[in-house]
Amino acid sequence: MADLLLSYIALAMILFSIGFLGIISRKNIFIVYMSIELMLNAVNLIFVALGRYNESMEPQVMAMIIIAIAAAEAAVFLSLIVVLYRNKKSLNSDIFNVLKQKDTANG
Amino acid sequence: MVDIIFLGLAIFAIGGGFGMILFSQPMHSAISLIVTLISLGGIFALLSAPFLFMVQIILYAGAIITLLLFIIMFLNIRDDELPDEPNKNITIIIGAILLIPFNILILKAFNTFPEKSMNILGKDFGSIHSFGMELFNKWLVPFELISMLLLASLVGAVVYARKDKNRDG
Amino acid sequence: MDFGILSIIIFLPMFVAFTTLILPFGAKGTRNAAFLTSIVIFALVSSVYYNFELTGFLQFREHYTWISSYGINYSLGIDGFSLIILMLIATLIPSAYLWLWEGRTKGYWISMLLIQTGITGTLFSQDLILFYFFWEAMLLPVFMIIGMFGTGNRVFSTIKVTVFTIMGSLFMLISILYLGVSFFNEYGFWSFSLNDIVQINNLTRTEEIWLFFGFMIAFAIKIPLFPFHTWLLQTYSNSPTGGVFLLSSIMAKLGVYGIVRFVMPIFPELYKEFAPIFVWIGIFGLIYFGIAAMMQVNIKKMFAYSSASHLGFIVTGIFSLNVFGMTGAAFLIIAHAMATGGLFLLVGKMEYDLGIKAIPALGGIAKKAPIFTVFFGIMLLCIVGLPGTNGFVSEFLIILGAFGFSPTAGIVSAFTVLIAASFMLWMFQRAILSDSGNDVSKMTDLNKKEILGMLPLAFLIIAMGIYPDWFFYKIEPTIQHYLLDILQIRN
Amino acid sequence: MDNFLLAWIVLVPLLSSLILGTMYLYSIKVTKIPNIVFSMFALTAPFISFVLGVSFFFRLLENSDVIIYRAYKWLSVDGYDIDMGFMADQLSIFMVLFITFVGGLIHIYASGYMKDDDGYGKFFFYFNLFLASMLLLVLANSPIIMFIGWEGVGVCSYLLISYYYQDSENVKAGNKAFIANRVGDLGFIIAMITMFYYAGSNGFDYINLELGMANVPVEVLSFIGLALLIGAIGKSAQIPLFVWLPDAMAGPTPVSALIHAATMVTAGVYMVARFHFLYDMIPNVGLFIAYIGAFSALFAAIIATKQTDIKKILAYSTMSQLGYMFIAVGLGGYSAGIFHVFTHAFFKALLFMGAGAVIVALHHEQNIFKMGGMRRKTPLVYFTMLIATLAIAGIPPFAGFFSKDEILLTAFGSGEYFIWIIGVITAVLTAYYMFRLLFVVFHGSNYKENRELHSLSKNMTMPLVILAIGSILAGFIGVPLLLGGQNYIGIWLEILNSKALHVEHSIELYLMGLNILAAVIGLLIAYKKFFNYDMSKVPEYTGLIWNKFYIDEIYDRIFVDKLKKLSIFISYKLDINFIDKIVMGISNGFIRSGNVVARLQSANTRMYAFSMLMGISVISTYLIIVMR
Repeated sequence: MADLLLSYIALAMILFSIGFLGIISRKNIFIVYMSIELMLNAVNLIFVALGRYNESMEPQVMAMIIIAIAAAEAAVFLSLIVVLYRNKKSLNSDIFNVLKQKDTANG
Repeated sequence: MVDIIFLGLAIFAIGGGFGMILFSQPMHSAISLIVTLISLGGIFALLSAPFLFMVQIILYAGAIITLLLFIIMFLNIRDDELPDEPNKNITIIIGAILLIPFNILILKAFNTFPEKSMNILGKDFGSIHSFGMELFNKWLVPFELISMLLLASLVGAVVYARKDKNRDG
Repeated sequence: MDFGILSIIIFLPMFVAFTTLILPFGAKGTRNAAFLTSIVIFALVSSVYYNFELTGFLQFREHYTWISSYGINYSLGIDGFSLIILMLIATLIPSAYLWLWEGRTKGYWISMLLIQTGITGTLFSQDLILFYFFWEAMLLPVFMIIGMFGTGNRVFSTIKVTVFTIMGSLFMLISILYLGVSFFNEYGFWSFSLNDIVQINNLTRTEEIWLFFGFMIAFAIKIPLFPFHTWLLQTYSNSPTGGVFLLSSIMAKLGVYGIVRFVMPIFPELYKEFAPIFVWIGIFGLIYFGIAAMMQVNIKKMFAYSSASHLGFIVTGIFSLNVFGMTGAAFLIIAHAMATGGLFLLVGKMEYDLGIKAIPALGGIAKKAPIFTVFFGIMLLCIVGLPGTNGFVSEFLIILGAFGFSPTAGIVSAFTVLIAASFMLWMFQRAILSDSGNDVSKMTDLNKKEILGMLPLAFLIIAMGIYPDWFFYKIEPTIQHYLLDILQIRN
Repeated sequence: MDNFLLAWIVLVPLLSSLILGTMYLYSIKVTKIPNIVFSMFALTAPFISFVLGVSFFFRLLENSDVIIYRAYKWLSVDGYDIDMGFMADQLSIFMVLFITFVGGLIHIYASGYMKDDDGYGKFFFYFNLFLASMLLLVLANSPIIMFIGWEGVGVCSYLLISYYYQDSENVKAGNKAFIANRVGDLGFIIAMITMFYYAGSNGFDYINLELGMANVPVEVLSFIGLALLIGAIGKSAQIPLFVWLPDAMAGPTPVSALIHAATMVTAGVYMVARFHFLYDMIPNVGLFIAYIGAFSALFAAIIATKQTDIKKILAYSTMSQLGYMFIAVGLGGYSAGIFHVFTHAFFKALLFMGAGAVIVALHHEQNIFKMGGMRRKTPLVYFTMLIATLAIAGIPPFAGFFSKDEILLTAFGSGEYFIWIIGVITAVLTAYYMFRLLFVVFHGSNYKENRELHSLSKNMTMPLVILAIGSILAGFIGVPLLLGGQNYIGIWLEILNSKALHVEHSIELYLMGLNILAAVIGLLIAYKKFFNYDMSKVPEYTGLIWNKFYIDEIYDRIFVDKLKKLSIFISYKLDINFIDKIVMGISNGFIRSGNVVARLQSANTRMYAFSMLMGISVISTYLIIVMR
């Protein structure tokens, strides 16, 4: 089992799906963030499994780069959450909708 | 033996994931996520990626999620401040059903790969030495660019999180 | 001849416009420069006219590679049909400048110069992409001149005219690109040159019909044909004098020119096949707009309808598939440009002096401004198609052509003599002649410059009516060429 | 003498008019030019044209060949050449002679009539322009050149009717005249173009057309004939396009005399005569023309009996006389028709000028029941008017008798007895309304005593005398053989007459007697009712005839109102509310659909993700099914 590519892929897909479900179902912005991290990890898993399958080191490098980017992302994302929470006193992602078009009469 | 380890890790990973999206307290979710990430680290080790295993545990579980926990605790969110999520479970169920075709598609796609045991490996494969050679020979420039990115995000995070005296007033 | 005289004619106004824009010229300096430019261009065009040989083929060709990888070339040339429109432009523009002499700003003059570049460029282009480029470039200064110097709800008018024409142009652009790709598929290299495009054979009939109407929509909006005319009213009514002058007397005619230059050679079979539709659309427009003009209160809107009516008639002429109709259409282009242009200049002056556009609020102008009335009368009689003016010659020929196409069409189109007369004379009575007690004391008669500007138009209107043949002989070989070689009609 | 002088018959008045026009603009803009200068230029033009016409007349007398002068190639398209050509044959030279002669006299008269008018120069500018157009009309070599003159006279008529343009009623009358004429022109153009296609392949002048007509099917010929007839009807104010002529009296009286009595309105008759080769081939259409003429004659005469405006009476009488001419030309008696054109020009111009003199003398009073007793005050006008009235009524030996007699003889001789009866009835009515006019204006008691009369200048009275002499003598060029005379006009125009009439001399004599009787009956009725009429009791006129059978109102109701409504419907309803709505609706549709889509953009990230999920799901399902 552990030597089959498909089992790793299936695990990765399950994790990816869980991440996606988290994004669409949760309003709490922390959980949305964590779901994104989970999806990144699922992709990492696919990379590494394929690297093992093809006997190539490059996917591992790629996965490492993804992890590094995730770190950068974490810094920015978390600081944004702090700012938003400070201004709105809420963790609800639905209220962050300032981009919505206000005047719908006609252009 | 390896199969059992893999299965255990997989169950832990999936269980942590479900825990993450089901707990209403962010704190609990974060801890579940750590379980998932560590299990994934184990799976990386199974896949002959020892460096990634270390990075996963140290950087992800150790640094990123810890930072997350730190922020959660720092904000000190009370229960009544948590968003009201009445449709959470039903959305998860509908979403899961909608995701089935996608999963099937991907798995079908990978199923077309020729079957091949992943146990037989080159002697040097996966060692930290070969990883380093790969990284610093082929991927040096992206690697350096990532340092730029990290720096930029650092600066960005500081700028965002700084209290704006003029606006807060 | 590889002298590049056509390029000079195109780009001299643009050069002058940018020079005056950069240098610290005032409104007066810009105006003088513009006028001088128009005179120089008139001289150049006269030499072109003089050197034009009596054949039906393109002359004064210029060819430079522009974007070689896609076969887009800077390719110019004129034949008899473009020649007369060119001559018309060169004659009309100095006249118009004399009329706009006082009280216009620098931006106005620069816009006028840029429009001139766009117009002549459109007229000379022998490459589809180049044509499209100038066709759109022509629109920009019009946009500016209406938006900045217009009256009434000018911003809306500007946007309306721009959206209309650009929408039409988009259809044309798609058709042009499709043709280019088809050419590439057939011959293996890129070219948008008209001479190459006409050799495409690999289009199916359905494709051809789509492309044909792609072109026709662009031109029909510009002309405008029924039912694409609704932009016309507000635009004409709200445009400043210079803008409406150029729109009515030249740009609308370029729509007709485009049909003859591009649609006819590229789709000769469809041109013949759909000719009945367009003949009848033209005749319908003639009557429809004519009737609509009768009760129109706003004098500029009335002229807009009148103009649309005559353009319908021109379209009837070019689709009549015989020499009479096409020659008549070419002649009516000139006649109508002069008469309508003159009328819009005169009405522009009236609006400038009195600030009135409504016919019932006018009246008694004949007493106040007799010379004005004389010129107004001449232009009006040309529109009415009175024999002795060039309006008659062209209407007669188009009716002949329509009759040759189908006797019913000929007889119905003959109603033009009735329609134009009824609305024009009634307007003349109410707006100019009868003294209806309105205060028109601010109306001034024409000054020397305005008389000088109007004289060539009036003179040509009458001279071309009395001795039309002298103005005809340069164009007839071209039209024979169109009919015999391109449409392959032999009678 | 060279042929090119033919062109100068037209060119002289044209040049003169251009000079006058420029001088007029100069005089109102810069310095005033004295009237005498205008008169000099104005009067020389018809004189020169007349002299040239006479010279061509003598040339034709010596040698009856048609004289043709081609000035230049007017238009040449696709191998067809149309020349700016002039043609002098017996018919056109005859027309030229009396047009220039009567025109010249009316010029002289007008120089007196208009002397106090500000637009003196303008008037003569129009007048000479008219003369040039009229001469071009008759001298033209081809229908299309004729059409130039045809429209030229139309526009001059418009300009002259609306001469006092500040009153909108006058301009309306001018518009009406022009539009009615344009309806006729529509017919003319259609006819011309049909002719061009069917018979013009060898050339478009009359001679070639005549040759070309031979092979054209008779249906087409009838169509051409009818279309041409519409043109003739419009110009000559016959039923149903006559409505403009009475209104045209809004112009100055010399205009009415020259244009709406002597020359322009006879263009229709001239045209039918000019196309005699066509109408000879389609006798049915000719008969139709004759019927139109007969009904117009009767109709106008009936209306004229109850009118009170002196000029309107004359206008209806003109229409009536034109009806006679149409009878003649319709039945093939072209020389009789032209003969009546000729005599009519004299006495009708005289009548108008006499009426104009009375009007001027009474300070622009036009109602005959406000005149009265003019016999003693203006004896010269009285005598000349008397002669003209006798002439129009058909009392021998005045001019009208001979021409009218010949027309009625033609009608009788062609076997069209119905038309003949109408002609005789009209003759009675003509005598009646003309003598009514004469008795009321000149013999009635004074409307108001001690009115000071405006003096009449010599310029105005001298032409009256000349025309009176003409009205007496003009008939003698066409005295029938029966009375021992020689029908010179019939001989001169014999190329036109295709069919010979055979009426026995005894019957002819009876007919002549009957005509005289008709005139005398009319005279006597008028005498009984209106001689020494007491002006204090002005008759009240009402009813159908006084209101001219409500024709104007009916036309307004049927055509003008409907057209106005249609126009308003199109320009203010259909275009704005329908077509523009559709077009703008398309653009608004884009805006609206944009708004709908924008509403989906809730800025709710979860919604976006969910829609993405749905998209992924659908696409995946599709791919699974496809890739199976």
